Amino acid sequence: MPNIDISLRIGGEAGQGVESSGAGFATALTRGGLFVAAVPDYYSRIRGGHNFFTIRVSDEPVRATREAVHLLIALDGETVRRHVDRLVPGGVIIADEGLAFDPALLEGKDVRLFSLPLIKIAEELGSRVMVNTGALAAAATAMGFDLEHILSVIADNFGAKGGAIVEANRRVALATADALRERYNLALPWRVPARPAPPRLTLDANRAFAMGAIMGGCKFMAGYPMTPATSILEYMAGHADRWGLVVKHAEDEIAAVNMCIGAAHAGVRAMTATSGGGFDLMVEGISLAAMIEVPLVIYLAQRPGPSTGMATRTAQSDLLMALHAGHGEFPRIVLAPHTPEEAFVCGYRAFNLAEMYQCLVIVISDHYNATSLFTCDPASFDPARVEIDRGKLLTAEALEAMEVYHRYANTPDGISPRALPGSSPKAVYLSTSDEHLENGHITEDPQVATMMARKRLRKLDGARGKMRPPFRFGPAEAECTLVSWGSPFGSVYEAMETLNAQGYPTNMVHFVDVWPFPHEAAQEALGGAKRIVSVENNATGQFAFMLHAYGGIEVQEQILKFDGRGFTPDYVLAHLERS
Amino acid sequence: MPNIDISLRIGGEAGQGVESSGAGFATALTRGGLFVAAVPDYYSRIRGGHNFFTIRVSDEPVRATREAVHLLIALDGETVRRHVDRLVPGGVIIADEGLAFDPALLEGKDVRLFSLPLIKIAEELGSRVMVNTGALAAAATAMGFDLEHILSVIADNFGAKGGAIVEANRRVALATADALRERYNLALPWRVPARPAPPRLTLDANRAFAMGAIMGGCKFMAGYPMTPATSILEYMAGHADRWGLVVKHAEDEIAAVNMCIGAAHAGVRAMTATSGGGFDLMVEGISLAAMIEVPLVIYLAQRPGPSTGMATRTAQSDLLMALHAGHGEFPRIVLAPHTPEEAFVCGYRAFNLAEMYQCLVIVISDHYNATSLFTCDPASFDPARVEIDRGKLLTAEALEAMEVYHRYANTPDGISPRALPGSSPKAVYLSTSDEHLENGHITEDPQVATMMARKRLRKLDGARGKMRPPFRFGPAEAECTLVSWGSPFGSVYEAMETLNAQGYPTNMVHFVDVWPFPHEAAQEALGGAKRIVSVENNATGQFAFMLHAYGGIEVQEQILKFDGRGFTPDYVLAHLERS
Amino acid sequence: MVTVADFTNEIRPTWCPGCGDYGIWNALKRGFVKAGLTPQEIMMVTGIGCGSKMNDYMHINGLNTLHGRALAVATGFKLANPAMKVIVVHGDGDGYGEGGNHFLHAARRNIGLVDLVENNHVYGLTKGQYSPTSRLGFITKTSPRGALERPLSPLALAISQGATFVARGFSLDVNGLADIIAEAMHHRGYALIDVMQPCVSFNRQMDYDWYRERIYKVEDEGHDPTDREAALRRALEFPGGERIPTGIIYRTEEVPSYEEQVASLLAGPLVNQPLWVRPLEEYRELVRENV
Amino acid sequence: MVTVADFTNEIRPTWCPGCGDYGIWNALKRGFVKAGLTPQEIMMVTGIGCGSKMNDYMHINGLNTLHGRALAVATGFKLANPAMKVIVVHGDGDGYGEGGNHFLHAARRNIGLVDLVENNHVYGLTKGQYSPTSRLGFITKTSPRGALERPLSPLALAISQGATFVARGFSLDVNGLADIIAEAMHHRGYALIDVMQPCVSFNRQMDYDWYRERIYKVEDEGHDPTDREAALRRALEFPGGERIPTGIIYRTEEVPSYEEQVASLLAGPLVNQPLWVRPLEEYRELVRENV
Ligand SMILES: Cc1ncc(C[n+]2csc(CCOP(=O)(O)OP(=O)(O)O)c2C)c(N)n1
Ligand SMILES: Cc1ncc(C[n+]2csc(CCOP(=O)(O)OP(=O)(O)O)c2C)c(N)n1
Ligand code: SF4
Ligand code: SF4
Ligand SMILES: [Mg+2]
Ligand SMILES: [Mg+2]
Repeated sequence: MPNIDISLRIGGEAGQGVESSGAGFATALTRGGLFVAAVPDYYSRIRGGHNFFTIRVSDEPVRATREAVHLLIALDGETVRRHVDRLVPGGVIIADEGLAFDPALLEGKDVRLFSLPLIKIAEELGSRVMVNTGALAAAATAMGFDLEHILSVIADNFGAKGGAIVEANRRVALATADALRERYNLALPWRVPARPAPPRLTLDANRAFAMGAIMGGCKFMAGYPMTPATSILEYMAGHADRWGLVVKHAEDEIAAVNMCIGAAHAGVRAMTATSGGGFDLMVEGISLAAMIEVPLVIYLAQRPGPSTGMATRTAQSDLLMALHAGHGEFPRIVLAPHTPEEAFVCGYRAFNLAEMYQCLVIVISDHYNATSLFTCDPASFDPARVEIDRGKLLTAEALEAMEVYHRYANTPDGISPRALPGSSPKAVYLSTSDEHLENGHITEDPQVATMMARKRLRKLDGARGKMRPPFRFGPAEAECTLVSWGSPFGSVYEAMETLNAQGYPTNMVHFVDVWPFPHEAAQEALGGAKRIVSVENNATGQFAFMLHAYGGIEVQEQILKFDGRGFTPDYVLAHLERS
Repeated sequence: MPNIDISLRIGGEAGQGVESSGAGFATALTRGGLFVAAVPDYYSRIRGGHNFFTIRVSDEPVRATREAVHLLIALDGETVRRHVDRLVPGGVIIADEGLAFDPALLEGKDVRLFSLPLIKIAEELGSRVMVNTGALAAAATAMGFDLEHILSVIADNFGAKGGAIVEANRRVALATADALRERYNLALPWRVPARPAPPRLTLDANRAFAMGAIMGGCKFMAGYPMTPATSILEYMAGHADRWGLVVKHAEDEIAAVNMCIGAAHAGVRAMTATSGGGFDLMVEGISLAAMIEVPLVIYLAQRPGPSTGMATRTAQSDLLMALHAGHGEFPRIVLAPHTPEEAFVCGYRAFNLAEMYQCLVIVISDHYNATSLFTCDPASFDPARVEIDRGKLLTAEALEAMEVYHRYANTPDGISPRALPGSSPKAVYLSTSDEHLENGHITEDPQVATMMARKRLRKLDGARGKMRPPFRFGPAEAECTLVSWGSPFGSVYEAMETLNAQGYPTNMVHFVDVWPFPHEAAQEALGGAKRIVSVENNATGQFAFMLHAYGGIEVQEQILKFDGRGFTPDYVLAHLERS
Repeated sequence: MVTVADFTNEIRPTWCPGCGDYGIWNALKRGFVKAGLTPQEIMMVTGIGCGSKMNDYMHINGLNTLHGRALAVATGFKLANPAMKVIVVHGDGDGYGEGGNHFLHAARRNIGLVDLVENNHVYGLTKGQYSPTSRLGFITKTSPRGALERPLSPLALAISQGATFVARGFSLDVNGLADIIAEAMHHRGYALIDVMQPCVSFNRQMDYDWYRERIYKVEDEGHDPTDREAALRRALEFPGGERIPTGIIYRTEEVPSYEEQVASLLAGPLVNQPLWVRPLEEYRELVRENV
Repeated sequence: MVTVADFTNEIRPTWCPGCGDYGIWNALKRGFVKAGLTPQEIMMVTGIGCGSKMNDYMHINGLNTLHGRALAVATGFKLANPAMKVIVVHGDGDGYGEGGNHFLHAARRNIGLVDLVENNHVYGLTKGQYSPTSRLGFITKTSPRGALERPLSPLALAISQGATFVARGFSLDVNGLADIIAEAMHHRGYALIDVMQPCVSFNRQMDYDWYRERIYKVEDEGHDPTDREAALRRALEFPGGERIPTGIIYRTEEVPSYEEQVASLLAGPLVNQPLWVRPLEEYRELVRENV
């Protein structure tokens, strides 16, 4: 059990800087030697609405946020109204002294209000926009957390040129902290003192994936902005010059995926990132990539559909689509990272698999993964850990040693050695979306067509061998086995821990490599389970269906959530019947 | 057993008119009171290659062609080379006397060559292009079939204005027939005399579907040419003015599907037709249609993939794609017609189901269906048989009677009454691809989102009730049960008949309504089967997978064919092990 | 008499304070009133983006569709129900980027609808990436070294492809824009209105002053909107040059709209025609054709 | 010395006898020879259609892609390997219909590739439907009452959007076309070559004589291809008028190509750069950024 386990929430309208303040505070806490899990909740709009950001902080690693909140920073009255009931007994609200809200909301509740001249201080010592700095400083002070870390984050955000702004923020922070100490007795039970610790990262899975992709030698990205995948395109664009990437914001997603196909065909590691609607538009390209056997990586960040759905919310509702997108029959690989660490691994592993099997690799993620921040150990992201395998990419010598070169040679494993166009007079060949001969030229011969279809599909056998078994946690023998994939991991894991602590023996089987479905490993992990409960962020239980259809495993109960919001351990616990 | 069962094949290069001659002959035979099954086989190119057209003719209805051929019309030497081994003992080749081919091909074979001055006669009495008329006339004469029917088809093709051309064709036909009678003894055992009969149709499933769509009140089609769906767009365009249709050849498939969505939203029955690659591009539109709940019909004519694949060949490889296309979770209906008669029914039934459930209906067909001709009874296509059900489309009175109108009202069956935009001041509403309130306006409320997802998915329950059970044929008790869907029907049916005739009790379960999967009916039809063998035109056994995954039915063996060519009864029989 | 209030609903826009979309919002309502149209008579089709939320904030028939596809949906709607006035409202990313192909073909098709593009030269809703109309060198998160592509020239494109009504508005000139909208709503065929719309959050370079310094009205310079060559010259002034022409740049009512030429629509809107346009007996023709 | 034989393979084209694609086939080979390029140095990206089978019939690096998407694939290829000369060859349906958006944006992007469009004003491979460049009134199976949309004007579109090399060829003038191709292959940036290509099977109205009567060479009339206004006027002559200008209509070598401006390509083609462009230790920066 951790010594510290405190949850903090900051809420306000879109445009009030809820997310950036929250992210800044999460980073500051990490710098202060603590561990955070931080989950934003925001509207698909530029202004208005009600956004909030929840930070859970602990002295041990945490992988999910909780429903109950200890400290609430209310940038508007709506925040009080919406979240007051989430406060633990003795919970604290920090707000500007002028904040208008219905006082009845607090009546009869064991809640304290720290009312401060946030706006006044910000305006007097800095500027109005620094009100959030003051609020964070107040929260930090209330928890006994060192202000320096918050100020260091602000300083980093403004960089070298922002000296005056940084100074003003400092004045606002210190003055607000003083005001708080002056007005209120801070004998709160929730102390989060900063502690010395090695440097740690504050990271979301999108960024971790992109980092892994760069270290994995990805050299080309084409994309089109779409929440929640946009941050990958922006990260890659921002890192292009220093890391030798070409990053193209294309005219549409169709162009994006086809540009990637062109670049991959030329011989560089190429990827795109999108969400459901953009992915739909890429489907024809997927089928092309399959036919000409280029390695292609697509990062699919799910959000609730159908159609535009809820653009800034989370879901896991596109799994079966990812499995079946594209006409015709061909192999693909689907990986579902559940943590920033795993997303980083996917970043390079996806390219290895794509090049080894000359096929599409879909990394299926979601809005929760894309935007939630976790404190991570830098060692997990060390470039020295990155392994590269380019599969059957021919060296110049190997190509020269061949009598003739056939790009689509029929081989026992279905993988044809790949020579790059332009690399040699011998490697002048055609690749076509039509069915083709081993030399690449068009054919409609029935025997060749059958042979080629088999050749392509055979690659799946090899790929299946590379799929890792599901991760298993908890006691070997258990009353209940929780099954999950992708982002609900942290919540399910913690629910499992709680259940065991409560004396209900529970274990957990979590899938990251989902296709080709590792059916033997799934059978081994789940074959003997007494009661299987699946947890998914969708309405139809898509992974439970896969377990049934591809693994012969029947799930007894399903905990499904499809309101656009991610899981918490509390939600899992509340919905699990304890027989 | 039929008294007549004769197969005829005409072969030549692309550009030699193989297909139009074959189709004309098939129509002529039908007009002569016979029944045909006629299957073309041609390349995706304008010139060259080897095309052929097989016509099976009988005095009883036939639903498949056979491998063995009695008469071969060789428009080029390649035809002799490729098909001579398909000839039955005593089989006949009709060719121009100048045709160059290796005489060794005929050596030691029980084959007769009718060598005729086809080109000479055509050039002398008409023009070079009429050589096919001569060849058909020769074939007809050899089989004792009345030339008038062939000439009537030619006359119809040229219409009123083609008098001189028709006359020239007549001269060529008669002279060629005379030459044949003069040179050869025509005591062939295969006589196909014309007989009086009520008028019958010569029809492919594309045309039958389009006919059904027009009779079903389809008023709008937008599409983009793509084999093998193009003939639907062309048929609808050609029939637009007389039948009150608006038909738009759009700039691309994305435009096409979205135009249909716009038209359907306005309140007319709208559809598009495409093949795999075009369908891929429509996927985002599918998801939009689901969210705003417009009735939409897509005719998906499959061909082998991935990608361009083999554009003029057949396959059944897009079933699982059709089931899962589009991000997010929403209901859809998938129907797989197996005959022109059923395609006609799909033509109007698809629109009924689409409007009843305000959802997408995919009619999944294929190149075999799209291009094969069968003799059909006109009664099956009688407009009086057509039933129309527009579902919960509000009348003006019903709308007036409502206090307020909410387009997306939450109802027990998930279907919200539909008022058309512009029809009343009361029916001024928003439809949005974003998640929405019952009144249509945007929301991100978690409770509403959950409610709306449930509402939409609930429609599937009602739709499932409308799915017809599979068709069952053959004895109730059998050693073997053949399972199929879509176009292989005729071949499987005939294989079953043969097996029974050979003393191996076999029955057949054939699915047309494939989604929502009618699992109870499937269980009932297949639950007690001793040995289930599935027959599909794909490499991975997609329908067998559906039986397993959705029906709990395990197929013991699969007969899979994925060389781009359709089935024949012979193929099924050759690949079925008779234990 | 129809008034602006008829187009008003209770939903408050979520645009940033100062966003140019507010001006367009007002101009649309006033333009409809000037055109004498009721909410029931209009269908407003939008895409996805900040400005595409327009129909959520109005009392009007609305179809909020896909990013880039509004023109296609609107075309289908118009062909099914040409009795209604159809207006498409969407952003520059939507209309000229993702939806470029539909724009190009709608223009030459002369389909009867108004295509209003809220051209803020940036992607607003996805928080500030460069768009097809962004100026060379515009620095955003997807163009950290500045945009490298020449900005798309929508008016020149439309005129060169045969569009029959091509105009530019400015969101701050609400009445001027309303006038253009009122004219466009009664135009015969496709009408493009490219609207200069400041985005105060993600395109700070092109702020109100930036626009004010450059914008002028072509009518003030004696421009003749029926002169296609002159129109093309005006169209090519921006992007590229330092002056931004606004007003009706090109217009002809001589060209029939697409829907006018469709035979089946002579009998009225499809949606008003019976499912069977002929007596049952005649449908047997369809069967007989196959004998 | 490279010769036409170097580009020849043993596959016989499946085009109709008399098809204009034969002339383009020959012009391509001759053009490459004139440009001094070997098969190894060129990547020919095609779409889907009759003319898109071009690279099946040549000894050359080929990518036969999707209907409408050749430009996008080619752009990705070029950015990954700018050392190679990239030429896109596709039909008018492919390039201007399905692929219209990529055309539009490639033109303003000035991406360094040649875009040769076999413009037969019809869909050949799918057997004769009208295309975006078909003339008004053209009767086909999808336009039984004649095409209702004004034909797309590719040259005007390209010039109006900032293209830097815009030309028109005629498939019968093999040498003239070869010259244009040779020039285009060394152009800095995007080069459009719209080729008048008779389709003898599905566009019988626009037969060889029809073209011969209308086609002229702009160089014969003293046209200055560096004059953009004059170029735009020439471009607008067809479709629309009765004269078809051919030759290089517009050209400038002053504008940098897209790929020239991409920082990461200064170190050479991506495909020749190591997977890691810096020592391992430096990659730790990426990790430290997140502390
Ligand atoms: C197919 C698809 N791709 C991407 C997106 C994400 N997206 C939403 S709005 C938008 C850009 C908006 O820019 P613009 O059209 O200029 O409108 P603005 O927000 O500037 O008004 C994008 C890329 C989407 N919804 N759908
Ligand atoms: C996405 C998609 N839509 C449609 C098709 C079918 N198709 C193949 S070629 C073609 C048109 C060819 O016309 P064009 O591009 O002008 O080339 P041409 O045959 O005239 O040379 C079409 C529509 C396809 N292959 N893919
Ligand atoms: S981001 Fe720009 S376009 Fe969007 S609402 Fe704000 S100011 Fe308007
Ligand atoms: S159909 Fe037309 S474009 Fe195609 S090969 Fe024949 S002549 Fe050429
Ligand atoms: Mg914009
Ligand atoms: Mg063409």
